[in-house]
Amino acid sequence: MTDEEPGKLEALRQEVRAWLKENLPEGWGSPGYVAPERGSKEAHDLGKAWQKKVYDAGYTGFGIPTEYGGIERSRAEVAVIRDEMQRTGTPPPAGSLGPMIVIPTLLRYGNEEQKKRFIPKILSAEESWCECFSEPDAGSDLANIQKTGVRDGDEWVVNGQSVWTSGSKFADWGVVPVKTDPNAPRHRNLSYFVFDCTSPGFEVRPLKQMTGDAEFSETFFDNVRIPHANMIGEEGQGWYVAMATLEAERGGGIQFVAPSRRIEPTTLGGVDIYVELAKNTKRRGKTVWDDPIFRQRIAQFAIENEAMRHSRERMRVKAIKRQLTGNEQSIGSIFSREKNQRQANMVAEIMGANIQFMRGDPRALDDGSWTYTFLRTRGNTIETGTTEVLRGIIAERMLGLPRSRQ
Amino acid sequence: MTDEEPGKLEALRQEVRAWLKENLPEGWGSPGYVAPERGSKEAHDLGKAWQKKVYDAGYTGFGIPTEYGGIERSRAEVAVIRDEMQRTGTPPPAGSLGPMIVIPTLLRYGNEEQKKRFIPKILSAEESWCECFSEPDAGSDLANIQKTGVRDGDEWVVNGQSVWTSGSKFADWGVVPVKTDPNAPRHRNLSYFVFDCTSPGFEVRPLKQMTGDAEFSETFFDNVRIPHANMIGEEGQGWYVAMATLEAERGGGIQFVAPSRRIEPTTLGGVDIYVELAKNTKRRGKTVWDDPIFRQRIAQFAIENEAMRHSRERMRVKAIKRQLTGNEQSIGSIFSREKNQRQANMVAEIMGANIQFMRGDPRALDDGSWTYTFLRTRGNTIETGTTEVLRGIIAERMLGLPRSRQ
Amino acid sequence: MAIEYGLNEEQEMLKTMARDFLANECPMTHVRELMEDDTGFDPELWKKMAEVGWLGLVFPEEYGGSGMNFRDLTILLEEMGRAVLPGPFVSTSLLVGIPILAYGTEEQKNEILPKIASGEAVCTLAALEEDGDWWADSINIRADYRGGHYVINGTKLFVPDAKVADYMLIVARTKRTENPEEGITLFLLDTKEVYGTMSTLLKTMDETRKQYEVVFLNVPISAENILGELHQGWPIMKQIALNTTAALCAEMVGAGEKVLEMTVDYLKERIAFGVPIGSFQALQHRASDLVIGLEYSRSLMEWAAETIKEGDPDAATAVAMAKSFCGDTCKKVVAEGIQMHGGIGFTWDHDMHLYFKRVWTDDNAFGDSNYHRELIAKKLDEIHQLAGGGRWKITSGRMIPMG
Amino acid sequence: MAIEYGLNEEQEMLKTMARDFLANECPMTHVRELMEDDTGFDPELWKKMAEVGWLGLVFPEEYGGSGMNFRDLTILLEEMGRAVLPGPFVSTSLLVGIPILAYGTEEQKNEILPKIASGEAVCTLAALEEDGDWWADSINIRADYRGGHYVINGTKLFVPDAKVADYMLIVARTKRTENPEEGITLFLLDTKEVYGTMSTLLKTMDETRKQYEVVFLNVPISAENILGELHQGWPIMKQIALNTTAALCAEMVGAGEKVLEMTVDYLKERIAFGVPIGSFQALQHRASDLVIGLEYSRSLMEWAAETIKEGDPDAATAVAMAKSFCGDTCKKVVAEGIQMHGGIGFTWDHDMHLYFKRVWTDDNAFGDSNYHRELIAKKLDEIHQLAGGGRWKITSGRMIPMG
Repeated sequence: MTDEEPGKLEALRQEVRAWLKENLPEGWGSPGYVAPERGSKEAHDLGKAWQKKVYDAGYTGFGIPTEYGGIERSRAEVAVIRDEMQRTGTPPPAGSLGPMIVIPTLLRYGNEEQKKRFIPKILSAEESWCECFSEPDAGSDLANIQKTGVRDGDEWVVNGQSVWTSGSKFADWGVVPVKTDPNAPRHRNLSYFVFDCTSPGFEVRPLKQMTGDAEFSETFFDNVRIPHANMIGEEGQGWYVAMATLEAERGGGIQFVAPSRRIEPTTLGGVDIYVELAKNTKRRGKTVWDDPIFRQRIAQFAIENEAMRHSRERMRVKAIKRQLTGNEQSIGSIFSREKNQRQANMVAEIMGANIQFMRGDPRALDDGSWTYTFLRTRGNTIETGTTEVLRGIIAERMLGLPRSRQ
Repeated sequence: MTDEEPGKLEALRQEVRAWLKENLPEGWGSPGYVAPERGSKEAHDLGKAWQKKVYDAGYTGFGIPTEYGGIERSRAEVAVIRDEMQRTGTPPPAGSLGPMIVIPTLLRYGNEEQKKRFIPKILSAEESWCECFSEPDAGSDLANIQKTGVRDGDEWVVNGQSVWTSGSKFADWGVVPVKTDPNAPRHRNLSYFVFDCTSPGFEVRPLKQMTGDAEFSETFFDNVRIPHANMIGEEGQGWYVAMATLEAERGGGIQFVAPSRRIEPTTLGGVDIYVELAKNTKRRGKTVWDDPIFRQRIAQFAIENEAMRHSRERMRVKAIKRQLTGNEQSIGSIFSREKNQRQANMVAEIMGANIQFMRGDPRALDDGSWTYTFLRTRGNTIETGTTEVLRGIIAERMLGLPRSRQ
Repeated sequence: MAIEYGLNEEQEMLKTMARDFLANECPMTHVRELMEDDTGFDPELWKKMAEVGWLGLVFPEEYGGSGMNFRDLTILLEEMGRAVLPGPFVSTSLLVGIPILAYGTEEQKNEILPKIASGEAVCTLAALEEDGDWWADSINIRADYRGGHYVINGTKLFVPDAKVADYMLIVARTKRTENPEEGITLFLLDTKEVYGTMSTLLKTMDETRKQYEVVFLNVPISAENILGELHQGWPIMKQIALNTTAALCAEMVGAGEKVLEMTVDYLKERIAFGVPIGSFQALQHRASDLVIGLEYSRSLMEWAAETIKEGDPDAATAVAMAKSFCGDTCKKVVAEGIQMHGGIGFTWDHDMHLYFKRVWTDDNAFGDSNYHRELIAKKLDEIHQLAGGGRWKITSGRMIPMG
Repeated sequence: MAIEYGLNEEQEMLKTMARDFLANECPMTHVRELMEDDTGFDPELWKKMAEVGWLGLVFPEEYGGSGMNFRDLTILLEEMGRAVLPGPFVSTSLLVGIPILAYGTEEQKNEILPKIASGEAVCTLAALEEDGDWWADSINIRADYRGGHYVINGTKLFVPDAKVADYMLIVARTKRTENPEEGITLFLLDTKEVYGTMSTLLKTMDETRKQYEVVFLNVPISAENILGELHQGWPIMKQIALNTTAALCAEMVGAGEKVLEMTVDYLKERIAFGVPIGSFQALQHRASDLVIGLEYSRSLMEWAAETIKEGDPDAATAVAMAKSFCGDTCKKVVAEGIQMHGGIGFTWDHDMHLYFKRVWTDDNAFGDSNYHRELIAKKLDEIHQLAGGGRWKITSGRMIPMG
């Protein structure tokens, strides 16, 4: 964080705060406010509209070249904006996949035309995206993809199936790796495409999770025709492009975290909500916070959150020095996702009987979002590559241990 | 436990108690008493003499046929005797290997002559034993043993080396699996012998552990001649005999644990010494027991100890019903040995700075035996087959999972 | 009497029969149908359970029961855990039936137990209130004596199976003194005979177990309907908790063992990177850890069940130990079950999440693992005090045994 | 000023130089020789450390120092951890040198700092007493004012390197009030000038770090030798603890990383069942867990070092977080290091146990992982109170942000 004129930053802070007051959905954050159901079209539209507002106000799109619609801000400004947004709480963006994984992939492997066509509309939330990666028989083994693509003139005819497609229900565009050369060896037989979700033959069936929501889908490609111009990277290079997508996904938005110099006294290393929850929950006459076992568990998460913050910064500096291989993201990915689960377990133990209340029950705290998180985090250590696969990456690619069974 | 006349048992209890008073080494258990150094000849001789006394008094040798020197007692009697011994604390026996692993092996694979020759002198502690199993290049992989045995008339000429030989410094006899047919396939190429430790060519070099003691040795076989009559089981059957030895060792004396009906109020599930330690240790003005985190850690061990007690009983009943495969011992072996380590870690954290004191420092609690245990338990999860090997046994032999790399 | 480890022949038969019965009468497809139902109750299935003698399993024959014991009952519970059985079995048997058998008047027993055994009467317990907290101080719903009978007012929460209950055991406060455990009374309400109760289904995580809010508005109840003594309900409540906790341990162990079996099967079938994933050593070792955890869970659970069967003074300790260990272990088992199944284990259509939710709900009921571990810590303290400072003393740099 | 993540060029050089220096001047064979020695002190090696500028690393040049900063110092500590370096470096630099620089009079600084930098003066701190407990209440050794000077009487324990110390900083009680943190004074004793101290080597686990009992019998010391103010020693002591704790974190991380490297090398070399054991997936995953733990240990440790370097108000929090996490992690790393080495890692002749003992000793010093985690819990509480109950409130079933 550079030493900028503090007055300027404070003005920005006031500006953002006023803007938020003006622009947040009516009643947002107040006890009476009822958010649209998670995963519903209403929630999607709200998120989309919100994301567009934020972009139009110049409060997102940082770190992207301006010729693709990016917005220039100093790191200090970004930190102020992010902090104000977090402090207030904002609607979840619709389709975070576009900014999180499609943009980095396009920036690395897309041609100029593709970048100009797609990135600006991702930033402005005019188009949202889905990711058709996992297949029923190729969960964590991306090289084993069975979807086939056959060239027909200027188009590819794609057939096959995906599971765990995220964001697909309302997506406008998708990314998909396809086997285009069945005779080529592993890692050389795939090509990577972006495709229009309104293409004939593309079908989406919601896939319900243990949370009761259908956040993911199964998707079917039945002779879907994709123009050759939509191939990202070279023919046969699809595995590498897909890995770039996964790396971006596993990195979980490292690029969006602005550094802050001090521990935020207001967020207590990110555990303030747990402290509050523990202090507001009584068990046999005492608050849960009075139980040193929970107090220390919460403290442990404060420690781990700070550790993650500083590790991300270390990685950022290493990236600038070009000392990263890309495999390091596995570290943060494993740790943060397992931490999410452990945190959710702790919340469930703090809340006791009340963790049972699901969305829709008037007694559910925050309309059941704590319970939703408790259940949802079970998937965290599976999606975008299981933690088992990532541990293998660390062992083999970072430590150079001999390959285990493959 | 059968319902015996309580008066009879009480009389036995008094008898044992009086006997102990009479026969324990002078000053035993009193603050001024200095035990011989662990691993020294004095300690060995003391243990040997003690074991003989106990045997002569009829307080050990249970469950062994009387024709081999065993002593008959009801389970209730055994429980009373064991309880009184534990309550008072007795010198460690010298060479527990004989009763623990050699007798079960002989009972299963020895011929009548061998059983009559060796078992009585093990029970009476006249002869103590060592176990030459691990080799420098075959730690947990018993089938890979490199010691060779070549038949020469009525004798076998054995060459090779062992590490981690326990009990060897003062042992009279040893057990050793030897490769007697280099052309036979794995698991069919070994034979198993008992041998006289005074045989020419057998050499023992102490192997110092991280505790600073040399409880184990390296042993060398340089043309050691072993009579063919000392082969236990058939020629080529050595791997199976050795597995029986290991099973006995991993079972860790399951057969010696007598069941007790009630939780012993005096031993608090075996954690009474930790409660006492925590109550006697102050940290920043409060006892460690006042810290709920330690209190619950100790409680967890009480729970685990009771769990182990009941599991052993379950196994015993299953054994009677012939429902055991032998692989179940891996469960108790892993759990108890890892528990030992966790317990020792907890003790170290309870004692704080004082865990540093080693034997010989006047400030060392119990002459450093707590610190010794802390360091010694590091080996628990390695010796007699690493916990990794045992987890593989559970996975492959109990769960039937496909063999991993071998 | 010795603890009986493992099962005798009769118990083996009971177990086999129970597994077959549940596989036939309540397969997973039916569980999912009942999840969709607001009551989760299938009168047909209930009738069949009565016919095979489960509903009065531990009642003497004079009350229409099968005369079996508590350990036998936990064998059923294990199987019900394996089957994630919905419906009011725990409510009826553990929360109400056994307490009536133990504490009821001859009249109460004669009236209700045969109805339970025959499947005519479904029962439940209304104990927890707004804070969902399991201790006497939270019992605030009032039963006031007015005009010759008691009048109950207030709200109970987390009442299982309230909608289908014919009898409801209500834990109410009849007196407030210094000691919150005094002045609590249990009332046995015949729900068909009174007005003024209103049950609302709660939207809770484990949809195989329906829970309700029950509001009592001037509900009259006669002193004859008190179970046990006036003001002396809490000790009964504690015994109910003890029995039920032991039963829930059996249910958790049953669920955990089933999850392990499903997971091991999946590890053998599922191919990744060209081989069955069960050949990956990391997964093998983790599966082995679950075997270890379940062995000790079962050991403690069986011990706990035996102590209850025997009325052993160690029962409180045994049950607390079992609950703490089974809860920790089974929560780990279901989490690992999902993880090792990968994506499929996270879907609604796969059964893993039913076990996950059941186990977490069971762990929470009547105090979770942490609570029960703390009970053991308190017990250790107590014994240590009683023994006059324990049998060890640290003196002159030695820890030495006393007397 | 921003936190500097990673090393700049100068620091990279320092690190490389330090690793080479220690490999050449104090290889493991020499470490083992020094373990056998009662002082663990090698004057030759000490002299060479002075020559390369380590002993006055953070002192300004006017005191013969190298003018480098605290973060640079922790780089040395990391390397010393990798080398399990014996001798009085921590005692001299962290426990005494830096405090004199920060709190000493100009006279004290002029007298002692150049001697430390040149290797002439070895120093140590006598803080802990019989109970080995790290808090002000345990400081009971007396310094009484009699006849124009102070007279020290009592026993100190766990005093590192006492036998070779030329200066000893003594934490003594000069006044007893309600508040145990008041009335503590630090005295800087020139050991060559007085009689009446007697040092006895303790037999402790980590033989690379010699610790002593030191008995003071009517040891006279003048008021000029007070470091800081009379009765006001404890705040200085806390700062010493903070600095040293950060340094020990660096040492633990260095040791942990070295153990991981040794273990990975062994996993590649050791053949079992016909293949390198490093190809076993279970061991691979466990090795990966150590990588993860060490990444976050290093992140917190570097942050802690930066906050000390900068005099940042977050230093106390950063150091407590680092100590708690590094302690937990590095204890796990050394345990796994031994386990993955199998039998050989358990022998005296293998170096694993030296790291094991060093890490446990470091974790214990100035409060272990549990203690520091509790400090963070207290800090969370404090901040929550300060913020007037935090920035979230639970109202009407929602947790909502405040203002």
